[in-house]
Amino acid sequence: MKKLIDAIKNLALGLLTTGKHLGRRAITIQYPTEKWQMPERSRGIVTLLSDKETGKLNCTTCLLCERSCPTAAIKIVYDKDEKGKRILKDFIVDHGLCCFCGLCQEACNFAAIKLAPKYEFSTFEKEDLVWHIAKLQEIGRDVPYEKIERKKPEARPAVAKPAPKPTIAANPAETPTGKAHVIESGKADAIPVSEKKPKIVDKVEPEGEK
Amino acid sequence: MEIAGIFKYLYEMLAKSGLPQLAVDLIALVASALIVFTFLAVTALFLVWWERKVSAHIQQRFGPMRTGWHGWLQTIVDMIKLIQKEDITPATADRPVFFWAPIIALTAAFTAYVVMPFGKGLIVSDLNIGILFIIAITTFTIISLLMAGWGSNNKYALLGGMRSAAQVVSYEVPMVVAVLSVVLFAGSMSMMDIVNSQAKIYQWYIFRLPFGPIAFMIYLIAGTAESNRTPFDLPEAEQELVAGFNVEYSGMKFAMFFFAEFVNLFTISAIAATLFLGGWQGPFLPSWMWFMIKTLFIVFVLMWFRWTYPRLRVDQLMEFSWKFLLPISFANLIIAGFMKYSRWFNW
Amino acid sequence: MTTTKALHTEEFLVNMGPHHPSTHGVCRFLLTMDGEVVVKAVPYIGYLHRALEKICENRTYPQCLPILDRFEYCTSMSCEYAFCLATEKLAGIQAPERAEYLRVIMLELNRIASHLIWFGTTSLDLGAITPFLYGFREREDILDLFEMTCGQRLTYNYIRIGGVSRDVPPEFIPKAKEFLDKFPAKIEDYVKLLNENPIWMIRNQNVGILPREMALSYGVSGPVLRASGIKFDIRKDDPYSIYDRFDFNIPTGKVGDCYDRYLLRIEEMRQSSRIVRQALEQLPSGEIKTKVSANFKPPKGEVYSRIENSRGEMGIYIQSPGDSKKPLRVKMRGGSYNHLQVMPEIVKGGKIADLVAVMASMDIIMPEVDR
Amino acid sequence: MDRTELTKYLLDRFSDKLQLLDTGKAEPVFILKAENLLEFCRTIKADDTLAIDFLCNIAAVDTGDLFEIVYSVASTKNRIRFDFKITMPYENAEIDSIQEFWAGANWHEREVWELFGINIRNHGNLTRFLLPDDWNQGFPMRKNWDAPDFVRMPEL
Repeated sequence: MKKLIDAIKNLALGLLTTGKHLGRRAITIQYPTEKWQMPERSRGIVTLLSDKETGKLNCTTCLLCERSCPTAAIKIVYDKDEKGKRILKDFIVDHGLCCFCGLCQEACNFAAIKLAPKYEFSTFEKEDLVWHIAKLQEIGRDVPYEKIERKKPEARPAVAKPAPKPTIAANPAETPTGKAHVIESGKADAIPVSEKKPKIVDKVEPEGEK
Repeated sequence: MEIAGIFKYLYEMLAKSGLPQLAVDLIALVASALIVFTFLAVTALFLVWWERKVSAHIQQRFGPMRTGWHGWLQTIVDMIKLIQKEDITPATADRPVFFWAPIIALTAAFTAYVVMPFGKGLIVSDLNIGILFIIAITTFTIISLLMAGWGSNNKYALLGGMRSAAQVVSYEVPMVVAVLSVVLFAGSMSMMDIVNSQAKIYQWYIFRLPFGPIAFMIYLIAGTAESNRTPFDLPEAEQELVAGFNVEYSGMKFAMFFFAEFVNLFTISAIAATLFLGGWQGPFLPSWMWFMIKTLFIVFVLMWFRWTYPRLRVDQLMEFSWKFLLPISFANLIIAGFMKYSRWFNW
Repeated sequence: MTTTKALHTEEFLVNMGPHHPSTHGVCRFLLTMDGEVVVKAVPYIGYLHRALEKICENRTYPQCLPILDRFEYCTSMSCEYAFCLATEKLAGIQAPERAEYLRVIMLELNRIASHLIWFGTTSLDLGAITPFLYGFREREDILDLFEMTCGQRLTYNYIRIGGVSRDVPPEFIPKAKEFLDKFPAKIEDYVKLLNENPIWMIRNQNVGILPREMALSYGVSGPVLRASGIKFDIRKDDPYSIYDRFDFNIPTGKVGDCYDRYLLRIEEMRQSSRIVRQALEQLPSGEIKTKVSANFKPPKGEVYSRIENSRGEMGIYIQSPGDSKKPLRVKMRGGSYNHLQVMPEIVKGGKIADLVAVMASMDIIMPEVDR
Repeated sequence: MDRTELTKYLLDRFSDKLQLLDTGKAEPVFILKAENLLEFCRTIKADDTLAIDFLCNIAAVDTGDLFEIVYSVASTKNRIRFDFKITMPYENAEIDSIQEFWAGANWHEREVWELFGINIRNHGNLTRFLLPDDWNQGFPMRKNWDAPDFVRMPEL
């Protein structure tokens, strides 16, 4: 008999808990009208960053990102000028192959490549996922990034003495490639990260890219 | 403002118009059937939408929002989609059985409303064997489930069909006994008499301790099992049998099954409201509005069950019905008998 | 005298899977059924075989990490960590203090997220749809924490050989604390909804009982092993990282049925949130990575390192030839591999509904079985 | 029972049959001859100071010139974990099945057979289960394996 009373009590308890949620506000957002404000570090599309003033690409074709990509999604086409210095001709990223791991972003010492917090780039054909230099640069135009203070390369002493640590970050994040340049320091106040409630971007019609 | 008056007036107008008595009756019956059919179609559509909204808000999400304000057009859009979908009949299916199954399901679901008292005078025909007629008709759904299971020649459908037949049969018995205890008290099986015997609020059968609430609970549990809803929704247990008996159905036939399921849900709660909560009895609102309020409240409780409880296994389900629900309903019937013929409880 | 001729019944084969709502991932069971009773269940796997081990063999060590993320995507933090732990043991690298704490925080949060997936899918498989939504609502908060630090919500690629890739942003700790304060109340909701629910108890008690000897001989590990009454947790019995600095206890079951496994995982969620709370308080400041060059060559040797992830023992065996920057062999061992092996023994004689309940309670997912 | 005690105990218990390898970076790794594998497993399982009751992993390795099968075992009662390996040449590589001690070895050995081609004696169920049923392109995990659609990483 006691088991029966227990059973009824717990069944009612279950009803109560679900009933309790009836009054609460829904927490889902209606996607096309409201968009989820992605945190500043979230890794979306691969983009090439360019200098704000001169509009020139930061990339110095050092091929480090191409080597560090686990799925060989990056292909850099370059030709050498007379002094043997590489001139960047084309920078191809196949977003079909890319696994958005961010290893290229970490391998780059010149803040030339960054995974922007954008995700709306689905296409109907696989070939459209292969992006070339023009598109990568155009999408990367409005992506904020940390400009690195680079001393003149020849003035650098032979031993790669770590550059003076900038005071902006309380705990500097060193890069894996031995140099102590701070690329993406822990400071993330470039874009205010969304508080608990998703910041609702106003009526945004999907960007017009192809 | 009583709608029954309008129908009575229309009927006199028709009778005076000089048509032979047979034609008059025929037109009246066909008209009332059409009215009940459209009323039920609209309520079924509303129930589908309402279930999706209730389940959404229980789970802290919005539910359909895009078709019209808060998605009220959603069910109509679904219906149109289902109607224009291709209606596939499996090659090795048993063609006539496969074809007639949804039609029987739908007709069984609708004919139960012949004796349903929607309001004071609002009843299609007040048979004196009202409740017995409803129970007899609702058992037709078993045949349609079996036909669907067998007709679609698919292992999963067969398993689903067998399970649902066993389940509906075994939950029919306690349901009938629970209804019997109410009929015993009301003294007659006609739905109007049952409702009239619950004139005052303390006369509602749910408040007639000790047999009332027990009979109500038994009826509600057997009702959920009857309409194949969680925690007894074995026949189309997605996780085990993919989709149970309606796995091979698509397009219009699937829409019929889906429609029949929600009309069944409305029938179960309408009977529960009529038998235990005093049908259309109520202080100042018009009678049909009371009927709707009580029925929709019970529909809400059934939906609440669905979005809270897990599912029972087949043998546990059978065991629960035969070994637990049936003995209690018999005991309840005996108590009701004593109460009926004792001096104190007979108010 | 009526002779009751034995009713001629015939067993029939039912294919459950590979596209079936309750096989987590893509797995097929060929069931020989006698009516509702399962006579024999033969699992067919290999639908998700991506040859991860062959891929790792021609990637450098840092490049292996995104591959390891896909080894078990519900707790990819623990796969990365297992690989980094093995490489660090191989090369004798020691991660700095702050990195160790960050790793433990991320691992335990990942364990809670994985248990929440399990909680959602178990209740979904047994018919209760609402707990699935509640479980995933909590998991979203954890995923926000992950996305804030490493940028992805499922395949994080956050832990590096010798530390972690990036430091937590300033608003990580307050948000994590806010989640930890809210979480116990949410677990109470789950407990109220399902724990004592008679239907839940009937469906789960004495179903799929795994005796101790069979559990051990089949190499079952993690919550499933502990539910059978064997108190064995790698974090305590073969301690790695800094788990010895936190106090948390290991729940064990008695009977080893689905209900014990259920209670055990709910308790583990509480213990993990305790660990995260302690780790957040003791989080030191300082370096987050020791420098490891991109084409780093570990010395010649082999190591099998194992950690306790939400599904049991996750072991990574690495053999490095010493002169090349690519591992000679990487063998990944996940918990579900052995759990799926023991499934047919437990499920024999039960109903098809029990097969679904046992599969859900063993928390089997297919990527770590097929690799 | 830390690493040195364990190594000393094992070496003097199986003095002739067991040698310690230096490549074990974390736990000790021993090398064993193929014929006394079953006997070795029987004793380490029965021995109560070792009480090895948990087979963690069986990994086959193709080191370019010979096969190695590495068994990682552990004990849940007392904190013991170590590996032992068996080397064998390429041609007709064969090993006994150790299912009778740990039933969990069934699928591990089956995988070794399917991906490396090492035959497992009296295994009982050597059928294909990871690769597609109509797979006829040899044993993929071998170093010398090559197939038309095997995409290699571009050498930079």
